[in-house]
Amino acid sequence: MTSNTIEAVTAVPATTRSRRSGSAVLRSLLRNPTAVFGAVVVIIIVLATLFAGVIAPFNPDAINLNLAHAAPGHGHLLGTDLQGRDVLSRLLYAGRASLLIGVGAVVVSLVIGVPLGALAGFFGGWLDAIISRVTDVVLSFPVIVLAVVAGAVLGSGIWSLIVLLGCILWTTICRLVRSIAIAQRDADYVVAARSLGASDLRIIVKHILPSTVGVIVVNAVFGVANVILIEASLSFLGLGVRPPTPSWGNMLSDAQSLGVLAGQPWMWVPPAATILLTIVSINFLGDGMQKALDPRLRNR
Amino acid sequence: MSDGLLMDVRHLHVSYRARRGQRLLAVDGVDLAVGEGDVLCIVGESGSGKSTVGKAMLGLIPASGGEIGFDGMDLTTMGSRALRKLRSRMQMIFQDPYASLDPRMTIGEIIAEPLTIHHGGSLRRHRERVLGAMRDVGLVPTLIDSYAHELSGGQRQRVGIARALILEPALIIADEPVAALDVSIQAQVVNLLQDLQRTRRLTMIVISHDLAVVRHLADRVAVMYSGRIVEYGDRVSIYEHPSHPYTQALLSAAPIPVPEIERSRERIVLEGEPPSPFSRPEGCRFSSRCPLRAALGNPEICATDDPMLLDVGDSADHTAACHFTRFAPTEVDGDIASLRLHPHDKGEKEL
Amino acid sequence: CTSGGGSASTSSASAGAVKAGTGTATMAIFGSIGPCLMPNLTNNGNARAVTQCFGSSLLAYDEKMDFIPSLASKYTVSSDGTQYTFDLRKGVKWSDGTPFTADDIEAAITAMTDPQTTTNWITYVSPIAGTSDRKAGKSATIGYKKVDDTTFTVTLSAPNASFLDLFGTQFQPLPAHIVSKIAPTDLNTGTFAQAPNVTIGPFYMTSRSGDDDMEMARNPHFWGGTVGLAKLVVKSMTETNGVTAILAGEVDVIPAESVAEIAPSDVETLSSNSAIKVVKYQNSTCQTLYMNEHTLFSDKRVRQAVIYALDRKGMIKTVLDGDGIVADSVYPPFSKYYDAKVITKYTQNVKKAKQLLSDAGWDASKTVNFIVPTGDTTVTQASVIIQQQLKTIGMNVQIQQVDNNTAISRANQQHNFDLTILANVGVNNLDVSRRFSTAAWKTGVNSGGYSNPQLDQLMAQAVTKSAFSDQKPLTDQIQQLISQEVPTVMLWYRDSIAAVDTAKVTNVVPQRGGAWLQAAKWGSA
Amino acid sequence: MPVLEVEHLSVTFGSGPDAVKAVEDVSFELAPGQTLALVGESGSGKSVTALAIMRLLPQHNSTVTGSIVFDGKDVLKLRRGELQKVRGNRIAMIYQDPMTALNPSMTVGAQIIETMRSHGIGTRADRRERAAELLAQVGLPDARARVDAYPHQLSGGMRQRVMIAMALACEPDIILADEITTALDVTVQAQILELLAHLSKERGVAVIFITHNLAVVARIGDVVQVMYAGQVVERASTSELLNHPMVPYTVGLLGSTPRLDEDRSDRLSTIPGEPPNPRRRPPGCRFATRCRFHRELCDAELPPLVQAAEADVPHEVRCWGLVPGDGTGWLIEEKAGELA
Amino acid sequence: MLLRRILRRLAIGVPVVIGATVLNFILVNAAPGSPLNSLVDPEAGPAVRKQMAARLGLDRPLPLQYLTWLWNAVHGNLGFSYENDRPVVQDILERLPATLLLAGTALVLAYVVGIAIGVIAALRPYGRIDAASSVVGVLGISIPSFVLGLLLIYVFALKLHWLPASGMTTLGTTGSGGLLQHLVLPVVSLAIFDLAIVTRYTRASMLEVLTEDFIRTANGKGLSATRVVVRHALRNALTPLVTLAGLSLPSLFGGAVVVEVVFQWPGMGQLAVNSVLARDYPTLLGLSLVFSILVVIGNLIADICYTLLNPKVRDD
Ligand SMILES: Nc1ncnc2c1ncn2[C@@H]1O[C@H](COP(=O)(O)OP(=O)(O)OP(=O)(O)O)[C@@H](O)[C@H]1O
Ligand SMILES: Nc1ncnc2c1ncn2[C@@H]1O[C@H](COP(=O)(O)OP(=O)(O)OP(=O)(O)O)[C@@H](O)[C@H]1O
Ligand SMILES: [Mg+2]
Ligand SMILES: [Mg+2]
Repeated sequence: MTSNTIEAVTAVPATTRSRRSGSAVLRSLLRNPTAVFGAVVVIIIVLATLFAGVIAPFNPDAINLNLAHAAPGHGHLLGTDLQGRDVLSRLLYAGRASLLIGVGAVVVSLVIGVPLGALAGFFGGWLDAIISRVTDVVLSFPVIVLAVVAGAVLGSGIWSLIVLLGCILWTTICRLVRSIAIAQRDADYVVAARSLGASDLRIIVKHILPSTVGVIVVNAVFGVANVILIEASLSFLGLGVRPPTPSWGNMLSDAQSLGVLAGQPWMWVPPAATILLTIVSINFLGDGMQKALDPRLRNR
Repeated sequence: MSDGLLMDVRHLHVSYRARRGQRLLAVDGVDLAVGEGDVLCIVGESGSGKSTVGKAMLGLIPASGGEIGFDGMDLTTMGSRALRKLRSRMQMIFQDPYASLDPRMTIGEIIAEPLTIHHGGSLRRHRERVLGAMRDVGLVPTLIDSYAHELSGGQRQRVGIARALILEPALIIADEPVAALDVSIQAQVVNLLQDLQRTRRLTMIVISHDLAVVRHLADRVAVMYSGRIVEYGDRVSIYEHPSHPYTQALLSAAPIPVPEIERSRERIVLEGEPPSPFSRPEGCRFSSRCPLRAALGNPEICATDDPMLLDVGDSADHTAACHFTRFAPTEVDGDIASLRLHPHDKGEKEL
Repeated sequence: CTSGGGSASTSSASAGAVKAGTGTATMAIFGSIGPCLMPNLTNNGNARAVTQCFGSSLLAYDEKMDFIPSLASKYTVSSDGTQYTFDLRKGVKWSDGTPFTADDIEAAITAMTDPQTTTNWITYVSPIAGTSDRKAGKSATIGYKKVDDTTFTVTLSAPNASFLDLFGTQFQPLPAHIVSKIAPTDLNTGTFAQAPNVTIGPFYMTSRSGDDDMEMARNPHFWGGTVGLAKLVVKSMTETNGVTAILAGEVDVIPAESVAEIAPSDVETLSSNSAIKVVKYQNSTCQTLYMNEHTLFSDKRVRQAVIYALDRKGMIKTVLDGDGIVADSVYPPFSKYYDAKVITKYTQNVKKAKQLLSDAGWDASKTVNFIVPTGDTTVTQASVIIQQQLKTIGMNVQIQQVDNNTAISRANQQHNFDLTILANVGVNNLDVSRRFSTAAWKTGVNSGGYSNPQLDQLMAQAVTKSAFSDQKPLTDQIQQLISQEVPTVMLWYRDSIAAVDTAKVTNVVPQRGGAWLQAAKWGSA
Repeated sequence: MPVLEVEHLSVTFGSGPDAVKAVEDVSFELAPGQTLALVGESGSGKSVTALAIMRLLPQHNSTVTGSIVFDGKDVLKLRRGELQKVRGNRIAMIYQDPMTALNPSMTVGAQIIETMRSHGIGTRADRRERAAELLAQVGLPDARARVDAYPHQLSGGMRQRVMIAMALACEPDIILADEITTALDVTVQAQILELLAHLSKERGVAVIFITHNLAVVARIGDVVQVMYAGQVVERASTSELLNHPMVPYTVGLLGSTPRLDEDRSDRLSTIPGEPPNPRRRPPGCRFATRCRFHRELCDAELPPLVQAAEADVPHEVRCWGLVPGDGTGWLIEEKAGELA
Repeated sequence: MLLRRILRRLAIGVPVVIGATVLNFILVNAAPGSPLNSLVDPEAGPAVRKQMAARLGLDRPLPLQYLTWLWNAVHGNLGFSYENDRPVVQDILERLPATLLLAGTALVLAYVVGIAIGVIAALRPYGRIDAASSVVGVLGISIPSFVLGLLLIYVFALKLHWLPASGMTTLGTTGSGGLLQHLVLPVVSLAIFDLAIVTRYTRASMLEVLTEDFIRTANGKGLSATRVVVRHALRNALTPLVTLAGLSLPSLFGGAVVVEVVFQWPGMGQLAVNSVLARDYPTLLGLSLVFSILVVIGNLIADICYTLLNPKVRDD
């Protein structure tokens, strides 16, 4: 209801500083220590993977059958894997695939889910009914079936994984956006916009969608983390990124043999730790972003 | 006062789809005519359909019956595209200034939105006009990049007004424009509305339940009860000679900041609740709570016949929908007649 | 009348030392077992370990891969190589006490050739006259004749060199007194098929729920001597779980008999546990890299370049942890047909590989689409090595991992690949035409479509010879030609690796060739 | 003997530079049967004062100092168990927003009964009966059936009445009514004011009535206390204060209220500007920046709350212009001419 | 009222179920590969292949195959599994309880424990328990379930010998021998992700509800702290969680696939993997039927809970 508490009496700061939202978002982020931590780590990881070519001590695909599954040492900082490839180099390159899939799949899911959710929520009626049923159908689909089929039809490349996971994950975002759209479609400021003569499209784009941004960001962040994990699970079932391309998931899936798990931890601990660190950082960043993107929370 | 009719509403019916497929008849046959440059205030019971009438007049909710004439055109038969165009000529000011401003847009963007909708372009292109509008409503230009939550209530309402004015509309409908505001700000906004109305010869329809504010703003007043207009007239007639028993009850219940008057004033206390909008009684909607009817010994006609708006007779177009109101001054029991609000007399008597 | 076979006295399966204990053992099978446990009729590779416990064959192999008696005490072959007469061991009984007779042989042949049953092992009996027609639904008399209760004769439509390898050592009789009462449609899937409780092997099934908790009890009438274990439990699980389970003491035996095997990386883990004995033995399953003749590999030099590019020894060392041997010949080294003298042995030689490629005018810009089936980690690991090693000679190989089913379709039906890896489950047998004959491109597993009329002819000839001395010159030519032509790159013969919890089960000694578990000899510790 | 004595009550939210002093040094007492009206605009600290008395302010970010003596004990020092016995039972509060102050997932009856049960009033059956009676008492039509209604099934006015019934359930000594009529129709408002007046008259219930509507105060208050920016700026009996407002803020407030009983004058008089940011309140008079009469002193030093010099009845004011003394009291002279 | 709501929900479910099976059928058929590949040995030759295809009805046009399946399914007959050659119904019924047990226990664990931790964390925000729970929460959403599962097996089964490594019952025992011990590790691996999410949501939801005015009202009435938290705060905080729970069900079934493989749990997850890999169409369609019905039922239950928790919805 009317929150005539703090805001109502807060005198207006005579603002002269730049209020462009881009820089305001950034400033708010920078003021949030956990978000800064998250951002720094994410940036480091992204840079490390982007410049893997420069940093990595070895060619990630180069096998060395004479130095297979060697413990750290021998010039291999993190040891080698089952085919004698340098774990550190692979770890660096693996970030490319994992992050690309994570971000890519989330982008696909947003591209599908956001408009559908907004349309369903805003217009309701039969459109909503159809979209909701389709969502149910997709939700009731075992990921594994799609993974196999997509792997067989499209090939288990990075791009097909992106499309595949995007096509599965849009349902969550669709539902979320839909529920927000339902809540917002009768909000006063939407009625206000309509009374100004705004078309439905404009209302959706200018008013409904911006109000979903916070949720979308959080969900997207979770989504990236989730996709990295799903890719790992698919790799475990042999359906992940195609070798020899490394991904954190398929590196990790080497641990599916007990021998590696117990005896050769250098093969799976680094990717596991990297996934953990990445997801934690992305989460921190996401929380910060959510705050920063909402002008009402930004300066708290 | 009026040169011609700008808004001419006839037999307006509006219904909402309610639960279980029922239809809720929120507005049940309303006729209103507003002349150019006039200020019409709609008062009435909460839930009587005031806001609904306002929204329907702007075409924000579809009318289920009747005609809404605006400057000679009928809004009810108009296509949505044409209607959207027409919106530039009629604007709305909302009750809750905070809720009606998109929290993610800056003040500048909000005020510029009507321009961008109807003329394209972005805030940058319309900056000058936006600043002009802000000046007009007394907002300092530095606020242009602020967000709604950073503003005070009065400033927020000014933003809403600036947004409504920027296209220089012919008609403004304000739904409870000051209800959410602080006492000291309320006066500022009321003054602002009044000034703007006068300098621009705006036609205004103000919906409010604050009878004091209405008395300050209105040229004409419509009193609504349960989806209908029960009394209509110019300000003076309504406040000096309220005819409908509901109007009388309303005026008697509104407080006045003078303890001596307040403590001794007798109020008409209404028993019960207004009829459900799903099932309204056959006859007069007010009959079950009507003190006049009780005083008259519950005449049958009130329960069987729905009264029409009829001339009260004391001035031009002062009408009321009551079977007995025309007789009230003469035939009604003295008790009720004395309840009529003549605060000055009464206050002076007490003092 | 030429005759082969051995005397009834050298019974290999019986072991007098075994005492009838009361012990139970649990055996893990990797992968699903499928419903049908009828010998000859099950279509599931993983079921073999179980059906072996239920059945016995007519003949068996000894260490030198020569035939020795089993259910049959003796066999004779007619001089034209078309008539085989078997003398059955006397006094053999089914687990319910019913005597074993030649009728049980007929029952099994009839069941397999009934048009309403399906079997992958039709080749066991298809050399017998009339079987193909019967299977195709035409009325036909089958070349089977019962001489008396313990003697029968089968007539082949043509001489067949691998008949004894298949019919002799793989085919198993079915109990006529039971099977005759089962409708043909139920033979694959009926109650009896799913849980055969009358068997001739060391165990018969007592209870079964789905894939799990199959329980077998000792066959009191087992012809091969006393069965050591009173009870044998079978459970299907994945590799990791099997290894975990045996370490956790939940499983006692992992018999290297399923399609998937103990991962090399787990061998060390298992060995480090003192109670667990890891048993390795050679196996005839050949992991093969197929090259598609119809796309990029029609040139022999290119195929040779591929084999020169690969370090198969290195692969075996890393991928199999050394537990395997390089496949030089179509015949595994322990086969009697194997002859090291006639074959070309390839070792990695990158320079030569490059030379061959450039001689062949290889277009380095071409991408080679390498279809790799998932499921077996040794294959996926090897594929990466292959890709890298081919890269060093300038072949741009792109791996595409697909599930096994897709891989099979693409290799055998659609021929839509450039390179692929598939396993050839070997049977000791001189006939390799399904892998290399021109016709087998469409009908067999000559997935790359290699075609060589000379080889076709040699293979066709060899099949008709029944005496080893007649066969040898031909098989020598066959293996020589194949090793020169490199129609496929045979990567390795992988050792089968079994694991036994010696604290629970004793005397698990699988036989070479991967054929026999010899579960009858197992005892409880 | 007052039932409630509030002395030097201050409430601060947060700490450090962003701390908000919501209530500053507020003292007052309340006699049985008395109605104290707290007026002032939004954010002036009215609700916080009431919540402090109930000890309902969020513990983690608020600091309360001073004392609130009820029944011989300082409420601020009560332990949780003792506090539970006072709350709802001896002191009851009716909250500002009836839309959100009721639990949406419980029937209103259950919410009323719950109060009685937690204070051990009546038997199970009694309580239900009494809940229905209470609802009838506050004028809820069809009260017996409404016991089982959920809040969303009632209109705003009905919900407000349910809140009142809930507050009355344990027959408290003090009722704190926080803007209970703001959301209501004038006709319903009238009913509720009537009910409260009745309670204080008949049962001697003391009421703190919070509002920003001076017209409502005229009807209900015995004493009016005007708050501005966390402080009491003026206090007097209702008729004294409304008839002879002294502090410029109160005067402005009255002046800007449109009056039902007067036909429109040309413009409403207004108070320019807005209240100070609570985080950065000026050191001097809080109203100084908006005050037509302000002088240097006002910016420099905070005026004390003192008895107005020229009033013959109790009338406390906080304004340098009204304090007689060196260089102060300039309004006393002007007052007669300017403000009346 | 409620009944009508349920019936309507179920009616809405019909197209979902049909849609799911159609989509499934189209997709598996779009993929290369054939059930014959795993049924017929490649070396057995085309004749055997053809015979098998005819036997399974694979030689008929696809739409006809699907319609036949649907027709039979409507009559309660889900056909015979190609792989197992048993009635699909039997296969599924054998495995459904295992999966329901696993997923159900995980769901209960995730929600009961998650809600409990979330509430405690919300009552003392930024306290020690809150911090600990958020660390666990972060771990929970960052570790793939198969890694966690294997680690758990390694530690608790192989090193400590506290719990069995795999399977659902102890071998050789009948009935539910050792079921509880077998359940622990898989359930933990499966539940941890949802537990983390639920904790997070509960905490947020509780923090929000605790600032609501009606909580202040409840405190102002002199209720005990427990009553305020449980009766007033928790109940209202649960509403958003119900929606979440409705979404959890399908995702738990999805997650169960991996966990079932890791722990050798004889549930539908493994069946699903196997049937896809083997292109066992009848089993696959049967499973997709069951999954979609479970989703519909999950939605329905969530909807009913939502209705029960939220009197506002109940009226509409
Ligand atoms: N969107 C809607 N859907 C269904 N019913 C509605 C809707 N909006 C309003 N109503 C109902 O229509 C009737 C008239 O509502 P309206 O908002 O016009 O009243 P009002 O006179 O403006 O009241 P208030 O003074 O409280 O603002 C009421 O009974 C209300 O409950
Ligand atoms: N929980 C809180 N945390 C921080 N600041 C608060 C809190 N509650 C109130 N305040 C601040 O305390 C000040 C006084 O608020 P209060 O609610 O008492 O105002 P009020 O006089 O009741 O106003 P209204 O008429 O709007 O109800 C305001 O500045 C408000 O922002
Ligand atoms: Mg309204
Ligand atoms: Mg307040």
